[in-house]
Amino acid sequence: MTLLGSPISIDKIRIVKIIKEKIEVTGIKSLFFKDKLCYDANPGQFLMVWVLGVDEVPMSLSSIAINNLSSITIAKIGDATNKLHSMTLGDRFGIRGPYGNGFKLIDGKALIVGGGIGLAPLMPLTKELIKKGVEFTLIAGAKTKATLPFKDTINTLQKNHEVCVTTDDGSYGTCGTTTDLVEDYLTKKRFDMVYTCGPENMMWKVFQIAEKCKTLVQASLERHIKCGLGLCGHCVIDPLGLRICKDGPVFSSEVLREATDFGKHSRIPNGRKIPIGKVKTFK
Amino acid sequence: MTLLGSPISIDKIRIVKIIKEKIEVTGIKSLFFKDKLCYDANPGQFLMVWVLGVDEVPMSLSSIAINNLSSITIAKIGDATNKLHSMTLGDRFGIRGPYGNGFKLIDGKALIVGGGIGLAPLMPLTKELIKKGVEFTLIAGAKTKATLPFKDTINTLQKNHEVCVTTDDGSYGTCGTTTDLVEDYLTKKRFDMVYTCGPENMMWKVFQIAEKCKTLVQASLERHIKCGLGLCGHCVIDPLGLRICKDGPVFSSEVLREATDFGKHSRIPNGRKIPIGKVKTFK
Amino acid sequence: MPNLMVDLAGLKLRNPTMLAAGVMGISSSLMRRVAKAGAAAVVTKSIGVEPRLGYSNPTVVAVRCGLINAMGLSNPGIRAFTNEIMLLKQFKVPVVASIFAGNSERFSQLAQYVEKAGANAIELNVSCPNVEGVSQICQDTSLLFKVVEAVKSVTSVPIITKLSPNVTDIVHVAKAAEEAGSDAVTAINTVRAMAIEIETGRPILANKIGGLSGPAIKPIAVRCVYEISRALKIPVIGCGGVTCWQDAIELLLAGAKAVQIGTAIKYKELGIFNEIVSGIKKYLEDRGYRKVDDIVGLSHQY
Amino acid sequence: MPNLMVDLAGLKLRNPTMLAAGVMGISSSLMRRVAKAGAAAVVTKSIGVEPRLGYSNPTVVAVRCGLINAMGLSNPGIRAFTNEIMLLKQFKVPVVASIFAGNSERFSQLAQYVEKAGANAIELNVSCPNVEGVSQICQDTSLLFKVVEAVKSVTSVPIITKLSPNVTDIVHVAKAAEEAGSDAVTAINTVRAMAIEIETGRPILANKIGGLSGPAIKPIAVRCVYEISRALKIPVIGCGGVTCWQDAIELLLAGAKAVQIGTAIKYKELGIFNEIVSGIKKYLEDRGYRKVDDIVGLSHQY
Ligand SMILES: Cc1cc2nc3c(=O)[nH]c(=O)nc-3n(C[C@H](O)[C@H](O)[C@H](O)COP(=O)(O)OP(=O)(O)OC[C@H]3O[C@@H](n4cnc5c(N)ncnc54)[C@H](O)[C@@H]3O)c2cc1C
Ligand SMILES: Cc1cc2nc3c(=O)[nH]c(=O)nc-3n(C[C@H](O)[C@H](O)[C@H](O)COP(=O)(O)OP(=O)(O)OC[C@H]3O[C@@H](n4cnc5c(N)ncnc54)[C@H](O)[C@@H]3O)c2cc1C
Ligand SMILES: Cc1cc2nc3c(=O)[nH]c(=O)nc-3n(C[C@H](O)[C@H](O)[C@H](O)COP(=O)(O)O)c2cc1C
Ligand SMILES: Cc1cc2nc3c(=O)[nH]c(=O)nc-3n(C[C@H](O)[C@H](O)[C@H](O)COP(=O)(O)O)c2cc1C
Ligand code: FES
Ligand code: FES
Repeated sequence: MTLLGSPISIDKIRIVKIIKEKIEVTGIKSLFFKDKLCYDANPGQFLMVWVLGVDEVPMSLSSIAINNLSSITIAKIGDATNKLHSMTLGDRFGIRGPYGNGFKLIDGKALIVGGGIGLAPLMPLTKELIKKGVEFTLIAGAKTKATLPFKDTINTLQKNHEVCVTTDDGSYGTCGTTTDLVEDYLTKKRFDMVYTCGPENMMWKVFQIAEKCKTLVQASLERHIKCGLGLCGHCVIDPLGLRICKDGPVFSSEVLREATDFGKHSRIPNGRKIPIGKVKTFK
Repeated sequence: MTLLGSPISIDKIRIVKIIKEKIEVTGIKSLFFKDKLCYDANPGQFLMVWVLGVDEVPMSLSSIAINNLSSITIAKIGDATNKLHSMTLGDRFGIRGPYGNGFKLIDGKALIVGGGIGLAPLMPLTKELIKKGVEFTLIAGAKTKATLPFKDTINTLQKNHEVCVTTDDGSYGTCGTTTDLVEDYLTKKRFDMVYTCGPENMMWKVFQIAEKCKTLVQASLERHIKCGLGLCGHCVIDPLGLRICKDGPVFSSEVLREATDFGKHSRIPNGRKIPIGKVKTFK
Repeated sequence: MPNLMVDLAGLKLRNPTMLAAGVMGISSSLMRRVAKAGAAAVVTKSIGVEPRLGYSNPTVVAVRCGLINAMGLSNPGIRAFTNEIMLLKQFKVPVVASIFAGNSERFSQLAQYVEKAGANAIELNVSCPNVEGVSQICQDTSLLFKVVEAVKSVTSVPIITKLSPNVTDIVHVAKAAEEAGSDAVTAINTVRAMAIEIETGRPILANKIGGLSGPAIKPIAVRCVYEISRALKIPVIGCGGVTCWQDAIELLLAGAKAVQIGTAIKYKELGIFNEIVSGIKKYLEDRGYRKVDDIVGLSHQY
Repeated sequence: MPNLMVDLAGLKLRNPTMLAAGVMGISSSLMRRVAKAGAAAVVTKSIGVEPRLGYSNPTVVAVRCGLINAMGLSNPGIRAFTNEIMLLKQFKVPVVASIFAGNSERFSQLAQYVEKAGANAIELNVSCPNVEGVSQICQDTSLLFKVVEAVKSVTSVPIITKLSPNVTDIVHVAKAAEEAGSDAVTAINTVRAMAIEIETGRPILANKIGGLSGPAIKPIAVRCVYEISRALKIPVIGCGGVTCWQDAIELLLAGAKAVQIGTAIKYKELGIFNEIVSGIKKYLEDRGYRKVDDIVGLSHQY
């Protein structure tokens, strides 16, 4: 432990330049930049992204050190994400992190379930699993074809892995929801781990199915992040007092079972707890 | 470089206990203590010794890590040194350091010239020279037999080394001053380095003789030390702007030649420069 | 075995460590976790009458020797927060409710609310360095006097006034709090500070100026605790940069009866509480002290 | 090649770095060495009318993020010190004489002395945090006004007022200095602080309380410079915890026209000056700025 954050600690804001950009679909864009501290990041970790003069918001790493570039992939939701979408090559933003625990790699066979922008942290996860030789099936869902990001990567993965795409309206892949498919897979095949990220109600359903099928889950949750340092407490999940930014964002089944807030309650920026349906989310 | 002094930096005050004491002669006493940071000290380095509630004063290490104990040897002069003399086994004082540059070890043959309490930093020097296999002659002087410290060590050294003791009154060793002997030795034999510590006028004379005989000198000087960190500037030697506590206390001939203050001027605690004869010294 | 218990003007603590205000204090679950980790009491996030969004992000920036924060007193408002206090009481966690307001009426209103909800003590945040109306209170001793007096007259739990180092004479302010009836004081809140990002030239915090906490301010906290505890009769709670047990001992020796810990959680996570409690215990034990009070203010004799 | 020259209210500097008061400033030889190492000007140790012994040792204690010192304004008195200033002038080192006193008469007397000796500017130390009579001046704006006005009326070199962060409202104090005719201000002097040795329970400094300097106080200095430079027309010299060129840039962006460096010399020796000057130069160069002034106060626009 370094007691005093040295100038190169992950907590120091680094200003990075956009070196590459990619519009995934309308409203979802990836920005690539170079940052040494991201080289050692784990899939599932996030950055605090300082959108100069606007806000500082959490964003998962959607790729890690590919040809020295890492990326975030942004769904256009409000002030900060709009501003990020308006930015282009050479423009700058600040980052600190990577923060949080990230996904724990397992041996065996994995089921990966992502919904919409929730696919972002799962993309580098697939890369790591491949590196480790872990077999996996990917279920990627979105409302429509027009909102499914990472189509290129998904297509590439399809060559060597089982990949199912679903859209609510059937405009791409099969018609239905990811959870329908999850139920199918988990009842028919044996998986050692389900990795999931997406809208919280989706993840909650995935978790229920997995529990029924006695399969472990790692889910990446989301709450309002202020400090990102584990101090302010705004990102807490009751009743265990777990902080998304420090104890998470990825939680495993043992924890999810006790986390009664999961799928139910969230806190708005002033710290008040409200039913999750009432929280304006980005998904 | 550690930018921020960590809690184990040499600048942090450590409270040490007196584990052994030794009265060298009336008015000169050695106190032994255990301190890890002293293990790597160089002969000639000094500690800032915090005499609780009294003062903080510089003291050379008179032995370094012998059976894990190091020591300072104190001439009784004023408040702080009186208090140190009154202390006994189990009593505590604070130390920080070791500070300063210490003596640089040479190859070849050395002449060591110490006067009175000035022998203190030279004792661990003899040990290092022996370890390194450097031949040396020791000239140890004092006013009278009753004021010559380190007699035991000097006697032991005598077995394998040329050792000359002089006293002003002839009560021990030969009668005369160290400088008489230095002149003798340097004109008759070839030495590669003269190491000296003692009253400044003695060191100044030694330096003059050595210059005449084209022999290099390392002299350990003394000025009023306040911060010991190289910041306050109180310990300066003009006109080079050398700080005893940081650039010294040991200076070599190249520097001494330019240091017109040497042997001539010193600063009193308020920073005023006065002729050296007028400074009340501890010797 | 030394006794680690401390009596803070009637607030009984099983050891001298507390969670500092505004750190993790937004939910009962987190505060309960902190208590389980060893803290004898928790101070809540500062709560106001109405819900408050606070400043936008960045609200915190890490600097070389600590953190600067300008949360802007974001809080869900007293009505929503009452529930968290009641939950804490269920779990038997001693809770100090931190409250803030712009005037004595609202302070009194808040105090009554949190006392009813079960708060064991109340800390008056009159020292937030970066919110208009709140930072001013501790700069105006007559206003401060009024606030403390008003709260005191409507409550029966111990009242703790949290002091700011951003004043010319903190002893003067502390005395006003004492005279007005405060049962204890906490020293110190954060020190006004700022960080600018040099690539862009921009102040990092959305509010530009914030409050410095962490190791950087410990020597300032030691000085404040020393000065105040020599001048006051009521107990002082030390706060500011405590990052290891040695820091906690230093504040106790300076005159604090207990210490609060905030920023250090960033460096050492919740293990910090046990680390400090064990450290204090061993320190007392090794030197034959029987209780924490034996070392409180020991430095005053010199 | 950017131009590093800075004009500080008539004091011309070849680059924006200066040696801070009280560090090495006791002898012309050391100050000359500092100038050779790259500092554009040196500020002397604060000098009073009479010789002064200062406090006994320990006068300095290292803490985790800096130093606390209580030298007690030890100095040889103006008569003895005049010689050092004259020597510096011989070596053509721009010298800012720092002076202190308890009242405006003695300040004026000292100012005339040092101007006659050749000082290029005068810094009024009205902010030493631990000497009775001196620390009070910057806490009493009407006294401060009198001092600055008096000095101004008897001298023709630029007058710089050195400000203390140990006040409730530093901008208020800075404005008083400006209105009284100060040509520039330096912000900040050290922050009142203390360290206690825990084995013995003793305050370490002989004077118990001292002033905190070094990395710990840089965020406080940035805040003060930012606040003052936005409110004043006269130039601000930034000081406090500058330990690398990035710190210097941060202070310039905050609104300082130049920076003073003290404690960092302990960490990096005199090489710090060149390191900072080169860093500033490269920063300007890389971004196409032509002169230091181009970035002074750039953060104000946000
Ligand atoms: C760990 C984590 C990882 C995330 N990864 C991604 C990602 O890879 N891609 C992506 O597009 N989005 C991601 N998000 C969500 C993203 O942070 C929000 O979409 C973004 O903050 C919206 O900011 P805004 O200013 O555009 O919206 P606003 O107009 O400010 O708010 C719109 C909604 O966005 C959410 N939001 C706003 N601020 C925050 C905040 N500080 N923390 C959390 N949610 C906030 C809230 O639900 C809010 O109601 C992640 C969130 C978390 C917690
Ligand atoms: C690098 C260095 C190494 C030294 N090593 C030894 C040693 O090994 N043994 C030893 O007995 N003495 C040593 N001294 C001298 C010793 O520091 C003084 O004798 C001691 O400080 C006297 O303190 P006092 O309170 O007893 O005397 P005081 O009554 O305070 O003063 C008496 C005289 O002691 C000297 N003195 C006092 N304070 C200081 C100070 N802070 N720095 C330097 N000199 C001071 C002055 O000449 C003063 O006039 C060393 C000095 C220096 C600079
Ligand atoms: C993120 C953060 C939020 C804080 N919020 C509050 C608050 O709401 N009320 C308050 O009185 N103090 C608040 N503080 C100040 C702390 O309670 C404490 O006084 C200060 O941080 C110094 O202690 P530390 O160095 O241990 O953190 C906050 C500090 C931090 C770091
Ligand atoms: C040992 C020491 C002595 C100081 N003496 C003085 C002084 O005599 N007059 C003065 O105005 N400031 C004095 N200061 C304060 C510095 O000039 C400066 O304002 C402060 O140390 C902050 O800068 P830094 O962090 O770069 O050291 C002294 C500082 C130190 C560390
Ligand atoms: S966002 Fe502050 S604790 Fe997680
Ligand atoms: S004693 Fe302060 S510089 Fe040497």
